[in-house]
Amino acid sequence: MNEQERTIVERCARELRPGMVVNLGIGLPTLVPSVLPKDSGVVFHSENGFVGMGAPVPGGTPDNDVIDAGGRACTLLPGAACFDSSLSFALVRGGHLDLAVLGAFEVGINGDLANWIIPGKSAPGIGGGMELAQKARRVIVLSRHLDKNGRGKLVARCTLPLTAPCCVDTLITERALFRLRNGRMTLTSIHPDHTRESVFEGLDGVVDVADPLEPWDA
Amino acid sequence: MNEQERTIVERCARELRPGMVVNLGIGLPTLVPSVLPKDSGVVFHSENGFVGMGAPVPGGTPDNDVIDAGGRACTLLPGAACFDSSLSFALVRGGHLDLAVLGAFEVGINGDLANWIIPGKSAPGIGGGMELAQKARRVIVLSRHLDKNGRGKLVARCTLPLTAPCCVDTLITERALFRLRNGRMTLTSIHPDHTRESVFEGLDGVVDVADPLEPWDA
Amino acid sequence: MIDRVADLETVVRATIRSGQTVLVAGFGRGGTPFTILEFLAEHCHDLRDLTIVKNDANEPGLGVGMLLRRGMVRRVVSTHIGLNPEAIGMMNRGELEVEFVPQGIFAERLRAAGAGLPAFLTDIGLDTLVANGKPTVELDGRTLLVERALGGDVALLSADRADRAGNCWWRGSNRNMSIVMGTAAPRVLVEAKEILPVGALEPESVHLPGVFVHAVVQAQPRKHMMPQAETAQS
Amino acid sequence: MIDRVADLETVVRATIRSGQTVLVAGFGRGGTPFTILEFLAEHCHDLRDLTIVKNDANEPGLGVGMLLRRGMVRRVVSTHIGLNPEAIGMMNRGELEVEFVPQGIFAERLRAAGAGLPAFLTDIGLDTLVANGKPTVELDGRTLLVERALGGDVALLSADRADRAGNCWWRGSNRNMSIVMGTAAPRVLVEAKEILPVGALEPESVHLPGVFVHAVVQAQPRKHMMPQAETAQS
Repeated sequence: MNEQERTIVERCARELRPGMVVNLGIGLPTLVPSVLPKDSGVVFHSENGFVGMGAPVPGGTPDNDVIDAGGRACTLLPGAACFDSSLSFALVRGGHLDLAVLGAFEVGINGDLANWIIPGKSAPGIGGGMELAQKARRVIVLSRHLDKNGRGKLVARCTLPLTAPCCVDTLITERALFRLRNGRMTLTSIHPDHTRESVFEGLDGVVDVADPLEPWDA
Repeated sequence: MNEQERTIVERCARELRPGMVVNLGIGLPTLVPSVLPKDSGVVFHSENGFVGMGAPVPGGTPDNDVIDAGGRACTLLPGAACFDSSLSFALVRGGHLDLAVLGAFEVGINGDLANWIIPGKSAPGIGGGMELAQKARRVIVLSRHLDKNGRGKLVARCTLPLTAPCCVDTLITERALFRLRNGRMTLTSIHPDHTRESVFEGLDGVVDVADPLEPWDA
Repeated sequence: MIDRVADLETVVRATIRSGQTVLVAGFGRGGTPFTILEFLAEHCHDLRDLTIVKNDANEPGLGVGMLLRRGMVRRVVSTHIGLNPEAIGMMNRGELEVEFVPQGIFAERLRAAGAGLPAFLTDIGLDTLVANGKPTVELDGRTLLVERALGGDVALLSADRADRAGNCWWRGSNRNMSIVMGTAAPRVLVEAKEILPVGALEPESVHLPGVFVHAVVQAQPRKHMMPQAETAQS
Repeated sequence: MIDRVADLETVVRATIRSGQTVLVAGFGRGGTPFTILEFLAEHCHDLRDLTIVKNDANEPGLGVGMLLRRGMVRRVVSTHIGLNPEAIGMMNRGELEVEFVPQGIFAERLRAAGAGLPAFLTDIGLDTLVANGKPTVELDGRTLLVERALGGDVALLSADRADRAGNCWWRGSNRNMSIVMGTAAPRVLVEAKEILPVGALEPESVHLPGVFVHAVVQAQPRKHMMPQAETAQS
């Protein structure tokens, strides 16, 4: 985890509360538990079939009897429960998942999320992401502020096929935090190392700004 | 169990085979296991949530932790499995139930079954009967030959609201056995104590007769 | 894990309101939350216009039968109420609205609500009274009934074992409608015969994960069935 | 109870035919029936035109990856094949037809087949590529997608424990698609790491009842992943 990643992941951790049932997408989101206290009380759901996911297993392999949805061996905490895929997604679709923390290719200013397919380039499938994005009670997206071409991840309008429309509540990057307000992703907090100018760098749309902004560590 | 009931129930038992998954409706059908050998290999399904139903519990009450769908305390055989109602009816609707043995108010010559409601008289609900009748791979109806008004249970056309259309494969009474052949309930066997005349007593429709008839103990 | 063990009175009074739809687990007696229902009947009998969703109506003066006697229930959604002649009488006299649902469709509609599916298509009940008034869809050359999800405001369950995190386990045939109901309401109250420490249930043996459950209370031995004569109408 | 323990070779050869739709349990490695798949790849590689329904495509040369390499598979229905670049390559070259289904809808379509429901209605995937070509229904003012049941000719499962009556139990996250697949095919073959006498599994702990299962075979330790170069094309 580099410094930018740590900034994002630690800011995300502040959004979690004891008792919340949370699903973590592949990539940055899977790093969130590593910055939480052990007794955080947050319940992690793994869509392949359990709640109560604990720490990774040192030296564990994909042959472990407990793996997360990314195939990494992990432990179960006391109070964990295992189930089959149909109950696992009943939990998601039925509105029993408090929060999904996901990655993104693009987030639209209207809250659209594109994170599963780059036509002609990457199309390995959709996994459970569509249901997580559409049905978690709240969706937080974690992402570097700019993609490797210097283009902002927050875009006026998604150009890639959507995972789900208007589903993102919060976008956290290493530079800023955006929340959906009145149907638009609104800048609500800026990292202390950054300014409005550096936040707007690479963004192609008009982003509303909360007044006042919240402190980063709120 | 009186003599006529025993005749019906024993004839039904001859239709069962080891490994069959069988659901028994309330009334005469629940008496079938009592005339089977202990090692019959027939697997009884109880729609309230298990397979592998064993003998009734002497002195058991409806507070027992294992009850059949009629509320009687019963045992589980080795190899039994308990589940919830959704899996129980998945088993029924999904075609995994080899046989349902049911009671009837009326059986139509076309195989229609009416056994749940007598409008204006008895309407306590439908229970699981509709799914059992419609989705068991085979339905056997056990019934006294005549109702208490001397009217045959096999009728030209059901007058009561149907449980399911064209679902009955076999009707067993103390006088005769009828099987669905070419879409019509056909007399295929007569109990040794009876004759064609006594079988046709009280029947209001034209019933096809198999030629040759099968012996009762076939 | 959050400790979900709670006080019966506090949690019931804070949760259940007049006019709500209450999902009540149990097939006959097994799995019926008698402790919560007795508390409701004895201490919350000013509740009115409840819709009770239960496989059956228990027996006269027992379980939901107590709520019926107290006049707390406007409507019942059920599969069969044959063991409760009082309920049948109320239905026949027009004092109680009853919707009968085939048992597997009953379970499936509850499951659909818990699983976030607005409806499913089935051929169960086609060409019978059960199909009356239901929308139909043509699919692949077949006519199918549309069965809608059936959810509630609160679900009441009775588990044989629950841990303090809310994970539940049922013995024998007691599980019945508990899983589908336990997922089909935004508030789920469980009475447990045995309350265990967190970790006492093997993760693979949990029938209903605690994340679906909001409060666990200690089940009490059931009181005797009340004969009709002793029942004071409130 | 019928003894369902059978010989791997006999039961596999008697069950699986070219052109069939084969449901294969497992999420990645956990729950994947490697013993049966290895037997198929090594001894039945004249099978052709299989449709494989699996959450993923395993890894190159592993599990269903072996069947893909051998050219036994015409079509895959899956949620994500990212761990198998060979499968992605075959898809991109038009050698393999792939249908992607959102993971929960994948599970639900299998469950619908096992539960005798022709279809269900959902809003998952509305306004996305996933909705393309699917029928829609208007219900209560909403537009909903019709998702059809997805069944197979045979299902292949890998249980951690099975008794001789076919009752199955899974550890940790190995259960995944096993229950829905185990109900969604008229023939269900289970390889079990441990085969137990009848009665050794507590009735309340059975995850998949033996009445859904047709044969139980002994699972073998998995053979090592085959590097591409060593694979003889048959």
